[in-house]
Amino acid sequence: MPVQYYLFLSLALFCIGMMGAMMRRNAIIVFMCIELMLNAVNLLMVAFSKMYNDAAAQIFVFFIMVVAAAEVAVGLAIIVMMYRKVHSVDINILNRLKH
Amino acid sequence: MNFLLLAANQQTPFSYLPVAIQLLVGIGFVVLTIGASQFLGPKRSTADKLINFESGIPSVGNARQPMAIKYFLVAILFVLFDVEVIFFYPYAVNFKELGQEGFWAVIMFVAFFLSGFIYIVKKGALDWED
Amino acid sequence: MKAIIAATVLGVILMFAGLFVKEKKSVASLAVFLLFVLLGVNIWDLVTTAPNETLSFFNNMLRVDRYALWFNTLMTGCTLLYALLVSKEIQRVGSHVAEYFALICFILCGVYMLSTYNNVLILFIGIEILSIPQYILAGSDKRNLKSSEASLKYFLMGAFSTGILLMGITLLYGATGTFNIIQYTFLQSDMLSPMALAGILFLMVAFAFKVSAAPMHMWTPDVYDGAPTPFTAFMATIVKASAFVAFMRLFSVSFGAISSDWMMVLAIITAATLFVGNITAVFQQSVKRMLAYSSIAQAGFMLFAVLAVNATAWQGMMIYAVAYSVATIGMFAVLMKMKDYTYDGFNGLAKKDPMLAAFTTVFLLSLAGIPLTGGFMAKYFVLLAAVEQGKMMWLVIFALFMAAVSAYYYFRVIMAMYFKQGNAELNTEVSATDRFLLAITVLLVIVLGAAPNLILNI
Amino acid sequence: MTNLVYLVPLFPLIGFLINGLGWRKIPKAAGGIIGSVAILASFAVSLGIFFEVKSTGASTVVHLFDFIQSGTLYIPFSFQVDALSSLFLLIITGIGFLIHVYSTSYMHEDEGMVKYFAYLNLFVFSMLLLVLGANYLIMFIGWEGVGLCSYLLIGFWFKNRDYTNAAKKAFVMNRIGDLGFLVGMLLILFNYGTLSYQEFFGQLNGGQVQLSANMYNWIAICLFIGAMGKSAQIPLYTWLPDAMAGPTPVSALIHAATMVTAGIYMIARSSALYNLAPAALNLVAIIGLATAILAASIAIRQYDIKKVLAYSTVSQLGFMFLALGVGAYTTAVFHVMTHAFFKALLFLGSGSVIHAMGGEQDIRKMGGLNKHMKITGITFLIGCLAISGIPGFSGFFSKDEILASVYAHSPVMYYMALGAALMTAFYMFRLYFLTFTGSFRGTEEQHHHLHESPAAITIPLIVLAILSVVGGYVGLPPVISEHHTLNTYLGSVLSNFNVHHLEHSTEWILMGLSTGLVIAMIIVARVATKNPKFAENTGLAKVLENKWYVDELYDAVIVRPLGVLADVLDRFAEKMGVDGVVNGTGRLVRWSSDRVRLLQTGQVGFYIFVMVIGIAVIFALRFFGLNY
Repeated sequence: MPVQYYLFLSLALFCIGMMGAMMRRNAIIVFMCIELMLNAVNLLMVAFSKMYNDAAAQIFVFFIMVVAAAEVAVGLAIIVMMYRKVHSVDINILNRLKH
Repeated sequence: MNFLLLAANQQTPFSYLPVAIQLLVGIGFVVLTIGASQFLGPKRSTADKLINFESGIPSVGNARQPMAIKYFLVAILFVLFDVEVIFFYPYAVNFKELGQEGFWAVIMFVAFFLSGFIYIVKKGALDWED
Repeated sequence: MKAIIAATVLGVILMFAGLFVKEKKSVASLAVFLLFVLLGVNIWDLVTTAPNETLSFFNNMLRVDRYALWFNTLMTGCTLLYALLVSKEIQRVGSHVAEYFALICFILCGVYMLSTYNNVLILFIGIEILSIPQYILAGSDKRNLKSSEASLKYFLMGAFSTGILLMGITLLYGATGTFNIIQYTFLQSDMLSPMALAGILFLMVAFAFKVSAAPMHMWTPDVYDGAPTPFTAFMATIVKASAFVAFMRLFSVSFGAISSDWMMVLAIITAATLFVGNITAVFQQSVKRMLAYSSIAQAGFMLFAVLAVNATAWQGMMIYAVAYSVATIGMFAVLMKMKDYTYDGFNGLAKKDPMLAAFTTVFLLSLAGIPLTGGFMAKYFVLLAAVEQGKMMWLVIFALFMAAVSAYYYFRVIMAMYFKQGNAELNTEVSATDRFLLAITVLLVIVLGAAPNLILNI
Repeated sequence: MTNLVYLVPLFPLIGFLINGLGWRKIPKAAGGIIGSVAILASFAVSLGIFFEVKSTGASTVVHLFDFIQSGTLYIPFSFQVDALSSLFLLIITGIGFLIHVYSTSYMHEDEGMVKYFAYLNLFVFSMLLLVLGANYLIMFIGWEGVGLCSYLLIGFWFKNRDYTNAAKKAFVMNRIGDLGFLVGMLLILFNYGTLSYQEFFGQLNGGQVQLSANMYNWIAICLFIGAMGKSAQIPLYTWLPDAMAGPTPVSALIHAATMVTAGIYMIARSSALYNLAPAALNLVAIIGLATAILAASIAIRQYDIKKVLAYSTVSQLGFMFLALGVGAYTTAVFHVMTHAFFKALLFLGSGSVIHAMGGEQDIRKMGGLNKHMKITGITFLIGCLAISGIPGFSGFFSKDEILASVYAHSPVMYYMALGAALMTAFYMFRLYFLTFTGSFRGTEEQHHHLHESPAAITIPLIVLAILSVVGGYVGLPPVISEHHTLNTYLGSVLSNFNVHHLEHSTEWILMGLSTGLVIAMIIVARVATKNPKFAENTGLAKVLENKWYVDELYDAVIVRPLGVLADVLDRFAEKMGVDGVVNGTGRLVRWSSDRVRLLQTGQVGFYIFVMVIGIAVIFALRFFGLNY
C-alpha cells in the first residue's frame, strides 16, 4: 500500500484533532483532540519508518508516547485542580486573565 | 509514483496542490460535520430531555458524586509508570548488541525511575487512608 | 554533557531534600548552593573543552561546541543571580519550595539539551523537559485562581504546539529519512519537496510558539500575568532565550543553506511580532502585563538573529540573551518588591527610595535600548547582523521605529517614579542584601553595555 | 597634552558621580562648587589642548580601549583631537562653566539643587563624548546621552504637568531623529565595515570602495534626519520651544549654546561625505533656509520672553544649516561659536529678568527694567546688537559671512535669508524695547521687588557680553583683512566646498545693504513698541502667534491616528473576536449566568483559533510563491 495513503490519513486525523482542539470547550475533550494529533503523528512516523525500513522512527514513537503520558499526568492534575476550584472543566470560564 | 516524496524539481504551483487539497479536505470535513450538527440538529430542550434517563425510574440524587482525589492520583501515577516500561522493549530486542554500555544506561534509567517511585511513596501519594 | 547529568541529579537531590528538610529557608539556601555547584560543573565543562573543539555524545545525538558551553554557563549564571534575587519570593509562593527549585533544575537540564542537540529527538525531548515543569510552575500558586488558569491555558496550548512540532519533524523525516540535523543540510533549495517545505514551516510555527512570536503569542500575556511573579521572571528570560538558541541552531545549521525558502515568512512573523508586542504594550495599566507584552516585543528583536544567518547573528543572540535576561530579572525583582503592580504603584518611588528607583531606571533604559547599557549593544548586534545579511533593510527600519515606540511605555514607569506625586508602597522591606544584589545586576547591565567583548570573545 | 584628553570628560563624570550618589547628603553650596569646579578643570585641560592643536595643527586619535571587537567588526573607544573638536571643547566647557556659576545663584532656592548639578555635569560629560568620539558609535552614545539629560532637565520642575509632557515630547522627537542617525550609521557600517572617521573618510576620497552617488545621498540624508531632530529643524523643531519649560540656565546651556549645535557638528564632521552628496547638501540648505524664515516669523508675535529666544534659536540654527548647505562649513562653525556667546548671554539675561520679576515671563507685563537692573539691561542690549548683526559685534561677522557665501551660491536664497535676518533684528529689538524701556506694566509688588541680580549672575553676563563683542574678530571678512584666523585654524580639518569668493565691491554693497536695513528695522521696532497696545491679533498675526498651527497639525495627522490604531488593536483584536466563541456557548451562559459578565476574553479556543489561522496564512504565503 503506497505510503501517501498513510500520509493522507494521518494529515486528516491531524486536521480533525486541530479543529477539535479549536472548537470544543471541554478541557478534557480538547486534550483528547491534542492526543489525537499526536497519534496522527505516530501513525505517520511508523509508516515512514516502514518505508525507509529504519527503526529510529519507531524509537521516536516510543519517546512521543512516553512524553505524551507525562503530559497526560501533568495535564490531568492541572485539570483536576481547576475542577476543584470552579467545579467545571469548561475552558470558556477561564476568563480571569484578559486583555 | 509518489509525487510527495519525489523532489519536485519543476516548481509549479500544481506540485503543491495536493497538500492544499489535503488540508482543505481535512478542515472542510470537520467544519461540515460540526457546522451541520449545529444547524440541522433540532434544539428543542424540554425539562424531560434534560433529566438523565435511568430506565424509566426517576433518578435519585446527583450523578456527580464527589470522588476522592486519590483515584485520580493513582490513575495518573499508574499511567506514568506503565508507559515508562515501553523503553524496555527496544533494550530487550537487542541488549546483546548494546552490551555493557547499554546495560549501565538501563540501570541508570531504572535508578531514576525508582527514585521517582520512592519519592511518591515518601510523599504519601499512595497511602490510602489519610 | 556533564552539566546535563548534574542538573538532573541535583534536581532529584532537591526533590528528596524537600522530604527531609522542612525549613523553607534552609531548602532555599541548599538550592542556591546546588546552583553554585551546577555553575561550577558548567565552568568545568567549559575549561576542559578547547576552543573550536566539538565533542559529540550518544552516538552523535549531542554535539557540544564552545558556543553552547558558553551559553549554558551564562544562562546558569543568570539562573543563579535569579535564585539569589527572588528566593524570598519563591518561598512565599507556596509550601513546596524544594519542588520549585527541583523543577528549575530540570528546566536547566532542558536548556542544556536545547543548546547542544544534534538530533531532533533530543530537540523534542529538550523542549518537553523545558515546557512541562513550566506548566507546573505556572500553576504553583494554588490559592490563586489566576495561577491555575494560566497553568491550564499554557498547558493546553503548549501541548497543541508540541503536536505541530512533531508533525514538522515527521514530515521532514519523511522527506529526508533522518533525524540528524546535520544531514538535513542535504536539502537543496531548487529541488525541495513540498513535504520537506511543509515540515520546515511546521517547525517554524512550533518554535514561534515557544518564543512567543505573533501570531502564536496569544498565550504569553495571560500566562505571564497569571503565573506567580517569580516564575514569570524565569519563564520570560532564561527559558525564552534557550528556546531562541534552539530555534537558531536548527534554522541556521540545517536550513541556513535554503534560507531563501523560509526567510520571507519569518520576516513577516518578525514584523507582526514587533508590531503586536509594542503597540499592545502601550495600552497596558499593569507593569507586570506590560513586561509580558514587552517580552513579545523583545522576541521580535531576537528573531532578527534567526533571520540573519551569519556569524554576527550568533554573537548577537548570545549578548541579547544575556543582556535581556539580566535586565528583565532585575526589573522583575524590583516589581516583586512593589505592593501595587500598576503604573500608579510606582508613583513617587524616587522620593521614597531613590536607590531602588535609580536601579529600576537602569533596567528600563537597558530594555529600551539606550546606549551604554547592555540592551543597546544587544539590539545593535542583532540589527547589524540583519544589515550585513542585506535583504532585510525595510525590516530593520521598521524595527528601529518600533524601538522608538517602546521607549514610550518604558519611560512611563520612569516618569511615574520621578515626575509624579504619590507614595509607592513597598510590599516588603528591601534588605541590604537585596540592594547589594540589585547593584550587582545594574553593574552587569552597564558592563555589558560598556564592554560587550567580555562575553563575545570566548 | 593631547594624551591627557581623557581628563576632559572625566572631570564632569566624577562631578556627576559625587553629586548624583550623595544628592541627599551634600549641602547645596558644596554641590554647586563641586559641579562648577569639575567643569573648570576640564576647561583648563581643553585650553591646553586647544593651544597645542593651534601650534601643531595636528589631528590625532587617542585610543583608550577596545570597545567592540568581534570577528570583522572592530570599534575602538578612542577620541579624535583636532581643530574642530578642540574648538567645540572650548565652547562647551567655557560656556558650561559660566552657566554653572550662574546656576549656583539661580537655583539656590530649589531643594533639588545638588541633583540639578549632577544632571548638568552628566550632560556636559555626554556632550564632550559626542564631540570627542573618533567614530560614529561614540558620537551616537553621546548623542543619546545629551538627549536623556535634556529630558531629565526639562522635566526637572516636575510639579507642573505640562512640563513633563514637554519633556516627553522632546524625548520622543529626538528618538525619531535618532532613527535616521542609526540607519545612516548602519548603512556606513554595511558599505565600509567601519565607523571610525579616519578610515571612513579615507575610503570616501579615493578608497577601493566606491558607491553610487545615490548611496552617498541616502547616507547623508539619513544622518541629516538625525541632525534635524537634535538641532530642531523643520519638521522636528516643535520640541525646542516647549523645552523652555526647564530652568533658564538649562535653556541657555542645552537649548541654545551646546546640544542643539550637535547636528551642525555632525554634518561639519562628515563634510567629506556631504561633498560627495550634492542632493543632500541642497536639502540641508533648503531646510535650513525654510526653518530660519518660519521660526523668525513666529518669533515676531510671541509674548513669552523665553519663547521668543527659543524661536530665535531655531531660526539661527536654520542659518547655520543654510551655511552648511552652501558648503561653507567653517562659516557654520564660526556662527555656532558666536551664537553660543550671544545666545547664552541673552538667555541668562532673560533668566535674570525672570528672577527679578519673580517668575513672570510675559513681556507684556514688563518694561522700563533698565532703571532697576543696569547690568542686565546693557548686556542684554549688547546681545541684541550682536544677534541682529550690527557691525563691530560678533554676530555681524559670522552672519555676514553666511550671507556672502549664500549670495555666491544663489542670489534668490540670499534675499530670503536677508529677510529672515531682518526679522531677527525686528523681534529681538521688539523684545528689548518692550522689556527694558518705556514704563513698567507689571503689578505693584512686582515693581517693588525689582532689583539687580547678585554677582554670581551678573559676572557671567559681563563675561559673555565681552565675548559676544570681541568673539567675531577671529573671522574678519576678506574685504577687511586677508587673514581669517578661524579658517586657517580649522583649515586642517574642514575645507569649504565650492564656495566662490565675491569681488570686494559686491561684498561692500551687501554689507552696507544688510547693515542699513537692519538699522532701519531697529527703528521700526522702536516705533512699533513706542506705546504698546496688545489688542487681539487678527489675520496673519494670529497665525504667527499660534506658531502656524504646526502642533495642532501634528496632533491631527500623526498623534490621533496612531492612538486610534493602537486602540483598535487593543480592543478589537483581543475582545471582539472572542465574542464569536462566547456567543456559541449558550448552555454555558445559562449554566453560570453570574459569570456571563466576565465572559469577555482570554479564551483558549480563540487563541488556538488564531494560531491555526496563522498557520494557514503562513502556508498560503509560502506555497503561493512568496520567497526571495
